[in-house]
Amino acid sequence: MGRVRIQSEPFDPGTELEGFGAGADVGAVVSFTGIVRGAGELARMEIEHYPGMTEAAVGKIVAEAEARWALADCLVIHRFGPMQPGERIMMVATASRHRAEAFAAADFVMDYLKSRAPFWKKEFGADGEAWVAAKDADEEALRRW
Amino acid sequence: MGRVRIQSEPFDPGTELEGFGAGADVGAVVSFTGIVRGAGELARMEIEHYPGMTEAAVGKIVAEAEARWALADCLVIHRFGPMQPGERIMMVATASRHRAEAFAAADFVMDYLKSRAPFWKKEFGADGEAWVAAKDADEEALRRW
Amino acid sequence: MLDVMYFAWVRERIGLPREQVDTEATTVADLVQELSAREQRYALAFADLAALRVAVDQELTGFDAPLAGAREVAFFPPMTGG
Amino acid sequence: MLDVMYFAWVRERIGLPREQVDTEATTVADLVQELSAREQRYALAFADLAALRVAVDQELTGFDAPLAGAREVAFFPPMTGG
Repeated sequence: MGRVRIQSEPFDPGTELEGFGAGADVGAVVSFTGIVRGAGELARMEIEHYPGMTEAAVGKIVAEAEARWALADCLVIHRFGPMQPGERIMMVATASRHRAEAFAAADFVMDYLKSRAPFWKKEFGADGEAWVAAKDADEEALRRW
Repeated sequence: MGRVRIQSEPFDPGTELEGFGAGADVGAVVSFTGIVRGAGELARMEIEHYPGMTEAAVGKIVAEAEARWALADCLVIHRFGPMQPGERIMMVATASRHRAEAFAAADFVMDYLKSRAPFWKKEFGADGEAWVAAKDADEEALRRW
Repeated sequence: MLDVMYFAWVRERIGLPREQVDTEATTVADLVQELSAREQRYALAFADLAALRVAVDQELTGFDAPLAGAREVAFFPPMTGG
Repeated sequence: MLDVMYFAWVRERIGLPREQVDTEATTVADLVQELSAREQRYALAFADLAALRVAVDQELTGFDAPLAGAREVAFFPPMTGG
């Protein structure tokens, strides 16, 4: 059921949400979109990933969400490559009969994408370049589930 | 900052999300869309509201969300009048620097819309018509905040 | 003169969405009693106050709320938005 | 023959994204030791294992994981997706 797209191309959340969950008796659609911050400071961000493992790891996260909550649909799009501040990095969308399920599943997928999907962000600014460090809080967030 | 639209006309979440939060240094956009369920059983739903109070009550909920979380934008669209199963009832969108804030604010606004905004749903089915009863759980959900 | 409004099944039971009421009631509870004494459709609509909510001048409040200076009172069941 | 891959700053420190390694190492830890003994750039990249993550055949695992039958081992810092 769930769908995963790992791509370098930009995407449009509006287009992706068109008809999302339609057909199933869906009462709730939640979407999250992650955007590159740092306008004015950041020249660009580059996201590296592990082709093959990325698709498998994200697919597993989506399958786990579908096992935990009754979802009519679940979509993850995650980009890699260079991006400017203001550009969309990724999105998660979930469709369910009820609000609580759609919210929880989207939140769960995001928590796992943060520290269990093989992506690495590098920032390029006026002061040079630096890999974004993982936060302890991101690892701790997984204990919620 | 926050925007509220109470209308009978359908709306398109994709269009509403276009450029949502752009300009501010936003890292996270969350949207929730509520849809009429009951395809096959429900002929239609009708939503009654209290013009004037509705706008004020929803505006207060949005203002409260903006006081609690650092939001770059917050939008609520809620329809009234007759609707078919599959049609969108309402949407909430929040934009923030960080994911947790955008999620929490959208969840908060939804909880308050459920039992503090003067809307009443009536369902028309094969067996006749009935007002949708408020759930105790909806009232209890407010204690989370 | 008070603008009194009814919504959802309260409106259906009483049979009208709003009316002007000439009243000396000092609280919402007094107004409810006055209306209930009028006709059975009011008495039926107000039979179980726990199933009702009230707004005075578009602000949710309790049945003990004073009516001094109020222009608009609305009765309705618990809300079902979202 | 093992396909060994490096990502993010591990790749930058070692200076290449992947290589074929002819090894008899039986665990990831053995492989790390073997590579670290080769050249300083490896020793530097593997200096602090707590700052590294490892995947064997595209599955996250620990440094004590066996390499029997493995075709691909990848080293990288904690992930920063989302």
